[in-house]
Amino acid sequence: MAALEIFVNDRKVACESGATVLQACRAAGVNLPTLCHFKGLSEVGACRLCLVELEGSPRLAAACTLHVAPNQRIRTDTERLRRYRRMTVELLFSERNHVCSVCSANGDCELQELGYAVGMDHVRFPFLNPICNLDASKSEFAIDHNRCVLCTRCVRVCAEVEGAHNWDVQGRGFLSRIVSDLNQPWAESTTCTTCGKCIDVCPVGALWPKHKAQGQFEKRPEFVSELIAKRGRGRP
Amino acid sequence: MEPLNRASQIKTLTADDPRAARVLLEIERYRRSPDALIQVLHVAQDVFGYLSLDVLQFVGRELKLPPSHVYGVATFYHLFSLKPKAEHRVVVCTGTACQVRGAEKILEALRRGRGLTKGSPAAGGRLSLDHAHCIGACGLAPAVLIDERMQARADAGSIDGLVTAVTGVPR
Amino acid sequence: MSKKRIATVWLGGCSGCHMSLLDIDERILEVAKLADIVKSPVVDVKECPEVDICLVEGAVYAREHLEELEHLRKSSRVLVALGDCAVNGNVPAMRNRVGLQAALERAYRAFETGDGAGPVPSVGVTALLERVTPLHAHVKVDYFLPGCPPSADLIHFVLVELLHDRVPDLASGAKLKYG
Amino acid sequence: MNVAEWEARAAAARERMAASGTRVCVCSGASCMVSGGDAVLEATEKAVKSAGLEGSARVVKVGCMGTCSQGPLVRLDPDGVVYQKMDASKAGRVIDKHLKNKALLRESLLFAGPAEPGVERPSEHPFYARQLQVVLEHCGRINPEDIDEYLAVGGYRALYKALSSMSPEEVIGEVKMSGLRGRGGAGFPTGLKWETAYRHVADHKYVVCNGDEGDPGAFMDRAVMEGDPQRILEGMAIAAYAVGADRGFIYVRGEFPPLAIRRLGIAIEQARAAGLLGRNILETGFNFDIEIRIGAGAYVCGEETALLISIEGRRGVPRPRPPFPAESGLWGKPTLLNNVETYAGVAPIIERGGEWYSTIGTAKSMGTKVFALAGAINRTGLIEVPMGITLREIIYDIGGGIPGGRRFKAAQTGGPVGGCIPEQYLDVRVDYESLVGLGSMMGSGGLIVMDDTTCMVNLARYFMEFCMDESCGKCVPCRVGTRQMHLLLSRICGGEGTERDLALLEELAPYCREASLCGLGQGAPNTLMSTLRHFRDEYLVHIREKRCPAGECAMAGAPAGVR
Repeated sequence: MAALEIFVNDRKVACESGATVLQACRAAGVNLPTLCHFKGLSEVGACRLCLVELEGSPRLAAACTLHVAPNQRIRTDTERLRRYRRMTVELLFSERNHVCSVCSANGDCELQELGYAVGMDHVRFPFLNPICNLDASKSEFAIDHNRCVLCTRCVRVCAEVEGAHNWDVQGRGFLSRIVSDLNQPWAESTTCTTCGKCIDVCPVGALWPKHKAQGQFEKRPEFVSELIAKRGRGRP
Repeated sequence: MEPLNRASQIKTLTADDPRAARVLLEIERYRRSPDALIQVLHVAQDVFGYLSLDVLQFVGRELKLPPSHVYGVATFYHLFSLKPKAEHRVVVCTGTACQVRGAEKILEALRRGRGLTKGSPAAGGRLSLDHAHCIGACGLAPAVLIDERMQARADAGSIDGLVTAVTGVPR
Repeated sequence: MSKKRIATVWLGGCSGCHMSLLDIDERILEVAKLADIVKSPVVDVKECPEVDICLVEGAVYAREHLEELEHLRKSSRVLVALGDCAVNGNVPAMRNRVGLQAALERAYRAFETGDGAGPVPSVGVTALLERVTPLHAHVKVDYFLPGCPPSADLIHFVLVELLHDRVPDLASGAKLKYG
Repeated sequence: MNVAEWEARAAAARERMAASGTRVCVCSGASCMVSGGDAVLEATEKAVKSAGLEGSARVVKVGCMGTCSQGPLVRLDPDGVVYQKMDASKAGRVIDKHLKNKALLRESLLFAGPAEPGVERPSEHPFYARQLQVVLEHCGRINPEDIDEYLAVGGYRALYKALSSMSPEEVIGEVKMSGLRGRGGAGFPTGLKWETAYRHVADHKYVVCNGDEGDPGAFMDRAVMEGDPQRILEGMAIAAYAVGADRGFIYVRGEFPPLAIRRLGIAIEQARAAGLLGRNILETGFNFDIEIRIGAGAYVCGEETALLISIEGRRGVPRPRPPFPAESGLWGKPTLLNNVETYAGVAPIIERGGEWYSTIGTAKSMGTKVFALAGAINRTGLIEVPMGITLREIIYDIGGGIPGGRRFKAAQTGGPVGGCIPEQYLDVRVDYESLVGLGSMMGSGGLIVMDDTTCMVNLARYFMEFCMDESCGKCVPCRVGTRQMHLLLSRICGGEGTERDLALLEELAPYCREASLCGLGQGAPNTLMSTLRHFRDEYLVHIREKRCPAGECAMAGAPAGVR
């Protein structure tokens, strides 16, 4: 593919046409926070953490879904972007019931890492404390909606890589929830193959292996990315 | 958040149920294309009255769509109802034109008068109260639909009596 | 310079943060040179006098916490939320999603063991608030130390910085730890 | 049907219309129908028969005539006299008195009221005189369920002109010269959009009409679909010829009264039967067919990518742009997507030329705009005015001012993602740029007038609740942002708001507007920001004095826990 150049924080960066700005930035060592992005899965641009400023456009754009174009000028680290990234993480913490001290993913959680990265020492918004279920019917795994951040990685890996499409999003807006089949217990699923890929890609403690306690998580997200690459079907 | 559905609740529908046959006809009309899911669900809701789990499973299997995909679509759009509708339905329009003409007070009057909460049927499931974002009669604001009959320029005082008159369901 | 005055208070918490405070071990001597702890669970004083630094552990889940917090805010120059309960409600706030009545019902009436349902106590117990909230929902909090408990090193670092009138740099994230 | 047959049929229809003597037009828009219009239709037909006037009078069902608050309406053409608030018995008296005895039924004349006499010549009354009807020129005058009446008034001439004597580039050139901009709300230049769709080569291309009209208080598109559906089909066919598409969809809102969907269905059937839709249109070799897709209740599906995904049978969740639909839309193919009103303006532009259209309106916002006037206003209804008219003229001259002697407070345009315009800007010229400049937007045309009984804080809470309910839930700033802003606004309305809540609101609003993925999230804080800008003192009174100046907010207390 043809190579082209874009400017990231006034630094020239070479990249391939067709690549996303996120890929170009990562290749050039520029750090951009992400959550719904997962190497190899389709991009949805949902969490808005990888927003960048694009010279010549008043709107912010998500780097994961913005494709590179010749002499694009991108800013990835302005005061406004830092403020908005912190607000996005605060809103995520305020949306459901994230109690790190009693969570099995404590210490293995991308949401915690994002909190540290944006310097979030507290959440300014009132906690919404919605009622969420926990489905532990499956013998190997459990899903706890109190910890879900609706990044839909599980939906995408199950549909695009495993091909089972056990998970999908039901409802709308704040009431959206991840469901198995017709909102049935996971154990009764007619589509799940118990492959565990959704466990590996879940960035937080929503999908976790039952037999693992806090600190014993061995999630292998990179394994899924390699599998996708090996199969050649996924996007790089 | 409602409790999980159990497989035991779901009955398998076949084409010898005339309603299912009508839905199958619609599916054939769209040459079984999975993109016709929403149009098929419209017909299914008209024919069955609401989208039960049996109907969702049936439509999903006929269109070769994963059940979670069908459930996701059916619960995204608020015209699709997964619960049986009450015998009588009152819909208070809370569109902007009706809102500035006192729709909220009408909704409040009905809620207090009949102990109804939005969307859930009361009075033994015979009457449900719901609010719509706009029912398209802005010139007659505030408008209320009582069993598909439009009541123009309703007011909080008389609405309760009117509902009793039209639906026959007392306070 | 004159010795500063420190108060440590424990509202709706489990005292884990105070134990972590005591875990600074011998470094307490260095702190003692710079300040006196004038009010703390280990110091028997009811009213909280004027202090420079007030470390508050625990969430706000009872009416008395609210009253004491308002009083602490007025009487302390710098107010620090110590630990996850004070910073975001943590475990005490887990009852918010079902509400106070359901929590009491589950605790006193619907438990499986024991000889059956007992009455929900109401005499001589503190009046509980419907929602459990972190400190900053009610008063202005100057510094936040998340963690359950925050590490002794972090507490020591913040104390020493504040005692030398320096602003502890927490927001850089290097020192933050939740849970 | 070939060209000769089409022209002959049109000519025959013209004679029939002219020879029918007096046309008794009964308004059959949805709001008139549901408040008794169908009974009036029957009664008028019976009255004409019993008076033995079939020879010299013909009763015709027509679309919306505009003054919805005075419905059900009957107009007698060619004299143009309009009778209001009709019912079965009054209709009989009108036929008897007006047709038989050639005298006016004064007490039922349009706008007749206790204080003012009825209007004898409505066309001279400000409500109609200040209007300039291009999109609505046939609406309310021809029978929407009879294609021949549309042919009689020159229907499909523009399509024939385009197919027979213009190249696709020339058609696009004409639309570009007209300066027509998207009537859906954002005002993107239509010609430019057509050109983009035209440039992208593909084996299939689609033309889609956005009839979702999710804004509460907006009924313009519905009135056109019910009153003149053929005009939309013709506009779509011309667009399809210009960009090279062979298949079209009309996406109609599910919650509408079923009349619009039924009328569109009849129109499509009749157009196909007449060879004006389907294969080899007018034997020019051009193929184009249209199918209806019924929405199922999601405001977000008014956003173009969500609408297309909804047509593909999936959850209407917007996707990032670019790529824009004109490059990659339905099933990845180039798709031209325009609003009902935009397509309805295409035929006159092709027939009379873009140059003529560009002379209407202002330098940057050309042409006319259809507004749905509602709320605290005397004459609610459907109007079409040239761009550049002032808000004062719309509200006072056309709309007849505020009822009940109350004072004007603000006009709300652009629906839930629009904004409020206070009294000091009543003389603003209504066009795209100036409305955006005031923190509102043109929007699809809903214009809600509010008097001093409306609390602006509660209005902001009401619109935030709407956006919260209609958010698709995909992106964090909108899904959680609208929820938090609604919670904060509810506390303020409930008398529990603090200055800190106001500060949080003022941080969340720009964040939600700039970080959200689609127009819903980007527009959700608009009403909040415009009411903060123009009515900030009301917020402070709610917070500091725990009082609602307009007396609308019950200061009992905000909702305790949030479910």
